[in-house]
Amino acid sequence: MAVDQRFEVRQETAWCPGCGNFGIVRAVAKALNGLGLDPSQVLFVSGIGQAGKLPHYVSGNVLNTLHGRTLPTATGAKLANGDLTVIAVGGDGDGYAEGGNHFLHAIRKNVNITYIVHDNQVFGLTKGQASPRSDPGMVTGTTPLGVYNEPFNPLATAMTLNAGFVARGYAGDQEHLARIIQAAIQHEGFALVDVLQPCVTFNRINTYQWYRDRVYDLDQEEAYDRTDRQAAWKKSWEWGERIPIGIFYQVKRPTLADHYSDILDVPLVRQELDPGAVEEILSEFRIG
Amino acid sequence: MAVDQRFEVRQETAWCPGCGNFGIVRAVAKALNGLGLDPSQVLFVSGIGQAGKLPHYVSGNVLNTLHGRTLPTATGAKLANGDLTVIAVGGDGDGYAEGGNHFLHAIRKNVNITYIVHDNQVFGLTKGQASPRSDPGMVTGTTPLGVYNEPFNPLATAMTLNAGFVARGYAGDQEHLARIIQAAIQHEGFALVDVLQPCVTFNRINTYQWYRDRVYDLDQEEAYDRTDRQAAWKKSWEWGERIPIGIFYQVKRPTLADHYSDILDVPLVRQELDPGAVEEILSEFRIG
Amino acid sequence: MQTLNIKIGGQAGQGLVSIGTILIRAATQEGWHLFAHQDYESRIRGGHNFIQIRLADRPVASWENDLDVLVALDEATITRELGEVKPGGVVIYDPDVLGQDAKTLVEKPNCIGLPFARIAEELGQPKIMANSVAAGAVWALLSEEIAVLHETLALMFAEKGEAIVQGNQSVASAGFARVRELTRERAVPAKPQGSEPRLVLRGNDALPLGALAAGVKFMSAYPMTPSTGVTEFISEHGRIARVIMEQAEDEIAAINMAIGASFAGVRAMTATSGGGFALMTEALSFAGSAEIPIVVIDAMRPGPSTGLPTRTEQGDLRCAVAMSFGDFPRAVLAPGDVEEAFYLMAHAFNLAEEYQMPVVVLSDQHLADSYVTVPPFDLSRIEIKRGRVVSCAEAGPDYLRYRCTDDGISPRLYPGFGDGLVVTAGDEHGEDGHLIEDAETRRRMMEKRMAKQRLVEENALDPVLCGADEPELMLIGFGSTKGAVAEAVEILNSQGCRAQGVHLPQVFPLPKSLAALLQKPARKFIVEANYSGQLEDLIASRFAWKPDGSIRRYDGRPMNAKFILDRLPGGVCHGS
Amino acid sequence: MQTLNIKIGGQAGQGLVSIGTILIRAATQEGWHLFAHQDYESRIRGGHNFIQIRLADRPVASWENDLDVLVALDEATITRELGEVKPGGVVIYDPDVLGQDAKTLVEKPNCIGLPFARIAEELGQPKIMANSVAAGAVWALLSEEIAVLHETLALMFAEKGEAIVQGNQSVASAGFARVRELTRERAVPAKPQGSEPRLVLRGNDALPLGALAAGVKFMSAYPMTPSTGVTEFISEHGRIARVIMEQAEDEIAAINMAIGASFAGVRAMTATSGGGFALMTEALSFAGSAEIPIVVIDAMRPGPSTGLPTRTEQGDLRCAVAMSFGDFPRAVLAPGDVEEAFYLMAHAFNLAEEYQMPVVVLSDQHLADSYVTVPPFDLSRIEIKRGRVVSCAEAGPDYLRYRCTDDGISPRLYPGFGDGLVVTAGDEHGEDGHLIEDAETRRRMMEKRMAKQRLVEENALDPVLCGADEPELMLIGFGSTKGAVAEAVEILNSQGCRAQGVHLPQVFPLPKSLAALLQKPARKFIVEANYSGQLEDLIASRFAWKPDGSIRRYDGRPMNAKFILDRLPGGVCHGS
Ligand SMILES: Cc1ncc(C[n+]2csc(CCOP(=O)(O)OP(=O)(O)O)c2C)c(N)n1
Ligand SMILES: Cc1ncc(C[n+]2csc(CCOP(=O)(O)OP(=O)(O)O)c2C)c(N)n1
Ligand code: SF4
Ligand code: SF4
Ligand SMILES: [Mg+2]
Ligand SMILES: [Mg+2]
Repeated sequence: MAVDQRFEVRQETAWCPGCGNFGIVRAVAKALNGLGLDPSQVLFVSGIGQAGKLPHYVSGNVLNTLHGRTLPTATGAKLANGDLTVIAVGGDGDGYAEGGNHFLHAIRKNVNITYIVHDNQVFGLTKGQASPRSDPGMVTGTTPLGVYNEPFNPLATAMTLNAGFVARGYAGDQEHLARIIQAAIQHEGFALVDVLQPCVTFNRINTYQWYRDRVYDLDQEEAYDRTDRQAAWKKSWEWGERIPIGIFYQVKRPTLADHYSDILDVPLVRQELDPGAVEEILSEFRIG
Repeated sequence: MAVDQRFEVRQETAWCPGCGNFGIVRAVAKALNGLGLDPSQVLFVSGIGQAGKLPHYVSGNVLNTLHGRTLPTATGAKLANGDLTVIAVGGDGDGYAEGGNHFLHAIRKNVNITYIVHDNQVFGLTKGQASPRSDPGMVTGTTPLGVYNEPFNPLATAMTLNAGFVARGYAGDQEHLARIIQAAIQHEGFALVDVLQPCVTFNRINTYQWYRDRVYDLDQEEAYDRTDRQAAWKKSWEWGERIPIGIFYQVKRPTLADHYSDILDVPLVRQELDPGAVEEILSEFRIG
Repeated sequence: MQTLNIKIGGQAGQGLVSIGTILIRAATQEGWHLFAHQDYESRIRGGHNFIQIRLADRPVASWENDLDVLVALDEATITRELGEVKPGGVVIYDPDVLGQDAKTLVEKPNCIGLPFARIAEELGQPKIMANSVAAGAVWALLSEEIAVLHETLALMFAEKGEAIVQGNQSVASAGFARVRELTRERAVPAKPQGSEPRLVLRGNDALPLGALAAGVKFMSAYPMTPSTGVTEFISEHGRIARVIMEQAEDEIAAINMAIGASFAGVRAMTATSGGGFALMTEALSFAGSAEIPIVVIDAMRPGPSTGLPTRTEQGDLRCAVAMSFGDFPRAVLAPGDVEEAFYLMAHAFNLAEEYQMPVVVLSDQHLADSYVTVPPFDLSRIEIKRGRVVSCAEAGPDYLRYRCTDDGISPRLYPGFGDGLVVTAGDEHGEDGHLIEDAETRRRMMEKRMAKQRLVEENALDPVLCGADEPELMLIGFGSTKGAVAEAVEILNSQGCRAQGVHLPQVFPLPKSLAALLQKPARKFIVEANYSGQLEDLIASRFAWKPDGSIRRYDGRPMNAKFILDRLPGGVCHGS
Repeated sequence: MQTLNIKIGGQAGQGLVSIGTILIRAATQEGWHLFAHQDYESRIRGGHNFIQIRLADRPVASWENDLDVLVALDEATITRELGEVKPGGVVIYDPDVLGQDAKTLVEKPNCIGLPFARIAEELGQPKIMANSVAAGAVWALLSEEIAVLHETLALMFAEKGEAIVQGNQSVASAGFARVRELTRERAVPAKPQGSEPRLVLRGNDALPLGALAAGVKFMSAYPMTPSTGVTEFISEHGRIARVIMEQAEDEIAAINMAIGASFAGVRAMTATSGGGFALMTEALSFAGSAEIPIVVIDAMRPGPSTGLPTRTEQGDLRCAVAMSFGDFPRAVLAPGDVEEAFYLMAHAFNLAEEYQMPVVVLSDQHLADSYVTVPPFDLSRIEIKRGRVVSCAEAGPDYLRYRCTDDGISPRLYPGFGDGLVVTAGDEHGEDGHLIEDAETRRRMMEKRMAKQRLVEENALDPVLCGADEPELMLIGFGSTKGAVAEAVEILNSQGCRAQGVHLPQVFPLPKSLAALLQKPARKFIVEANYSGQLEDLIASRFAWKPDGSIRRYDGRPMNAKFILDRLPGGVCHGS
């Protein structure tokens, strides 16, 4: 990784000591420094939640929007200025509960952004209620008899929507996570990085220890072919004794910007505004 | 199919002559008549769109709610009165665009309802714009250069969310569709029936003829095992020369009502309301 | 004033709009001014719809009840609308679609049976050309010459090739000849004076045109009647205008996408109606807090809920003004006609960017779908004011997105356009955009944002007045009632009643100048198309004032002068 | 009145709430009345929070500024809050957490260093029992006996076993002994009279309790501060009360699920805040149109947008009243304290079902999170009125869900409870619930629905008055300012100013009886916790009236009497 250190991590945060979020923010900074990017050319778009605070703790432009609305907001920003490196960040509640519909459709649009989900399997900021990622049986303030909903599998869902880049990281392995984030940023198109993130306050099931005992790097599997969607989908269901991390699936698909290539030859934000340009269209309505 | 004819189809509709919706409404009536149900014990919950009008054209109770909100509304109604047979009905725009998030989470909850989607691959009522189901290249009022988004695969998505019943019908084959709807109603848990529905006005690609040339019944495939999720997921991607219809996947999972079984021993709607019942809880707050 | 009202009724899918469009274009070419409104059901085929065209020898901005010409493509047009025909008015119907009862109804003078489709087919043309037969038939009541109609058909069908043009012209001639023959004794109206070029267009054309003239670069929307026209207009012309119009999965995504684009530095908008507008509430509040410009068109239709999707109402005013948890600055504009729609739409972008806030433009189905002839727009009147923007050079590394200034407006930097970082949040934040918790910063930021609201109020658009200067009767309205009020006022004045019309192109914040008008000694009525008197409440809450009476319509149908005049209490005017 | 203000400050996660709860329960047991409010940040650990308890020898409903006791678990409590301590007040701090500068600040008489955690550990107990050390320390300033505190600890920790109980008691004794020793010359306050049983609870307890008493059977919600307490309360007690509380994927799903359940015939509700409330706008309009009862709690926090998630404000009033595209009937209630919260919540369900409409109950963080002692609720006052419901027998096959009646209320049938079919739609519909397009039915249905709004207005809850009957000064407020206004009024009257407090438990529709109050010759001020004067606007729009002045708070902190009195212009009262 390069030596450039333009992306700094802020010391003061509103996170609990020991939170997995620290590993994520450091991995993000490491990845961006490694890519030699300039903070003024990077835009973080985040939602509301503990995860959504990340952009406030690392160098870059910040659009800290509403709970669940990271992806459409990031899509709009990227279409307006394709020169920006756009990174959307949010929690699992933000992305898979409130923002579930946008998750489906942002993937379908295949806009060239990186989406990092802090997957702590709870609603952290609102004090530990079940998220779509909570393991069945987990007792929370809204599930006194334990979680009963089928857990949401973001990787399998992303692949079902034909996302071009689907990966999982682990907040406890910053080096690996930074590498994955770099690959995600370099991928042209929508890139999902779901990050297993211990929440030391509310999640007493999926702890650092729990993950340490289970997590392994997909790259260690000789035969694994990350271009085989069917196999990757199957792989994504491995969640128990062993939990794979790494890039599950990667293919190149045309991006949303490709569809608009004739308009986007110059980024929208750099185009001139000229009332006169409407003359041609007006003529359709002119009579006489 | 039994001879009972309590479910009648209304003559007057607001649909275009020749619309695939007619096949669907007739199949629905046939299925319900075949099951010997009583219209007063059936509740249709529908959204807004041409499809959402269906409940107005067949006997039964009707809760014609908002665009995209069929599934949570149906979920609430079913939890309140489990004695009702609840059938949610809507279009592909209703269910997979505006209602996409509910689609994900209603499946996760596995409430015992049947969900029929009139999949005409366009927004019919608003005059033919692209839906998440439109085939790439389709020119519509909002996609003058053709649809470019990855089409949404509802069957694969439902299976990825581990829906217990995932089927596809075809509006042009009422007998087959009625059988599938019956199986869906009889399935305990969330049952998706995506129905290929020609829209004779706006969809010039996926016409009756187009479907007739392609559609085949899964049951004709000897080796097909509808309990093998992996295989079913793969099957759901067959969309071209040949298009399978039938029940893709079926397994039994605990339903939402099972989780609440101690509360739902009597349907909520038949339970007494008694202010005195709160006394026990109040005592927690009493001092002295 | 010479006016002529033509109504064409039929089922959805029968080509009403085609016939209407042919006639509208031809009549405009001929020199007529016109206003044409549409009435349709929430379905794609069948039902009963109409388009009603009012021709006049000077500009008109509303519709009239009594018909000079009724064209019936279906039976319902006869059974339901025959009573609206003036004595002496002409009815042209297709005998092939009438049942026996309806046939009896048209056994009257001035009722002309014309089997439109059959005529087309007899001439060897496809059935669909029935539209041109009907247009030709109507034209015979307007002109002794078919030339202009032929010209119009040639222009409209040019893209489809010569054969189609000629086919249409030949069947139009047939319809024309037939009616001319049967109405030979009837004089055609005098050809109107003046042939300066005109635009003929609907609100749903003028609004997106205004946006394009203002340099909108990004739109995202989810279809919803009656706003869909705006969306499809931008889609259709996106390539020419170099604008992206991206269909969203829902309205929440739509507005948030637009907010993202605006944050990045482009002019961005969305358009929606009723329920879709409601779904945008939270994001509007975000734009208010984060100070991101955004323009939202809400094309109103009768609520609550899905209501009557294809009809008209002004029932979203209250929520456009109030929708928010917490207070934030905003403006709500309400153009009254096609011209105002064009210029106000451009103004909306200036407001949004100068004050870095959301601006709502209220349209409604009546404005959206009604055609009107107007003088060509003057593009030199469109001034693009992007507000306080920091250039790359100025934006040092210590840039503060929410720097407190005297007027509450902080200089904007587009992210990536300088060394400075742009930090934005919907949580309460400090000048640097990072989250804060303390009471003092919170107070300061609320005051900073709301200072802008005061500025917006000071610069609010003044009421647009018509009629008498020292009125005894005042009619106050907003949005698409403008034309109806103006015509009512004109009629009242012609009857000796000193009436004045007050149209409010900006409904929030209301201009202070309205206070003076409200103090005039006239009797004042508020005219609005909703049940509860939303404009009345708004004025009442601002000026602690109540009108002498109110005229409200809430059946989904558009106002016109007659509706208003019928509801004015007798003796309200000394003059009358 | 004897009152005593205790503030306990520290970081999130340090156990403030535990210490507070111990003291609140023990003090109540001892016979104190109390009001305790909480102040916390939008984070889980760290930052600076406090809980402030006001003890009094008679009921109190608001907080006071000057502290008798300050307990500092962190440094910020000393650096930020020391100035609030009264002359003679006592400070108890943990010397182990103070830096050098802070240590200098507490080098004063009446400042007692007490290493809470260290003391617990020295006694062989876990660190977490620092809470009981602190509670014991404070108790020493309240009582000469530790018995009641020990009892309280025994009750609170009973479930955890005898060892834990004894551990807590022993460390509490240590804290108690230490402080007693150092403050021996200081008199403890007289033990308050009266020992009748009391409830001690927060708004977030009273609201769900009211709902349960009213027989709510279904709730769906998505967590959002400060409403989450309601949601978790129903979840926690769901099994006992036989209520389903289903967490939804978002607020849109939440309200629609509840609507579905209500349609099926059960009492149903949801609870949310700010942005979540905004997302429910469309569904609220649907409930209005389809005439489905629904109760929505909106626990307000400072907006716009995410704002200050854990603070208080009354900035959602305008949108609660206005949120809607189109007009539909509704009621908005705004309980002012815990007792009112309980009874109004039950009333809300009656309103919703009697008028078949949405009812919004406005709470806010101050009401939601503040503890208060109240007499036990009288469950016999809870009457369940389910409105006009058709029995199975009556519901023939010709049942019409939207039958037009004189008062606009159509008899309800729960689907499946009779032969009749229940047909409901958010599109405009006829009496049978099927979709319509015609103007006449539309008009009739609007009038039918809005007739209910008039009834709701006629039966609106009257203002709750306190203070002088023939006032020279009137303070008007709603919701959680009730206690602050009442106390300000009491103080003014004690100073010879004839002041009256007017609390509005129902803010929409406003009761007609308010008109008479507004006409009284007093000078009138509106007190509200928002920037723009939302209550003022509402009253102005209803009664075309403006107050003499307004007192507003918008920094996210709760009102109290001092805040109000400080802002009353001098000489406003002849008496003062
Ligand atoms: C519309 C809306 N609903 C609810 C909330 C309250 N809320 C804030 S954060 C959050 C969930 C946080 O969970 P997640 O997204 O997983 O983030 P985490 O805190 O776990 O990192 C919720 C429900 C909100 N701010 N806005
Ligand atoms: C919130 C909201 N957004 C948009 C609409 C407008 N609308 C009505 S139907 C429809 C789409 C219809 O498509 P689909 O659900 O596929 O039904 P179809 O008409 O094709 O059967 C839309 C966008 C609406 N009624 N409500
Ligand atoms: S609550 Fe959990 S996710 Fe949030 S900061 Fe604390 S440990 Fe991290
Ligand atoms: S528009 Fe299409 S889907 Fe709608 S009724 Fe007509 S044919 Fe059917
Ligand atoms: Mg989380
Ligand atoms: Mg469709």
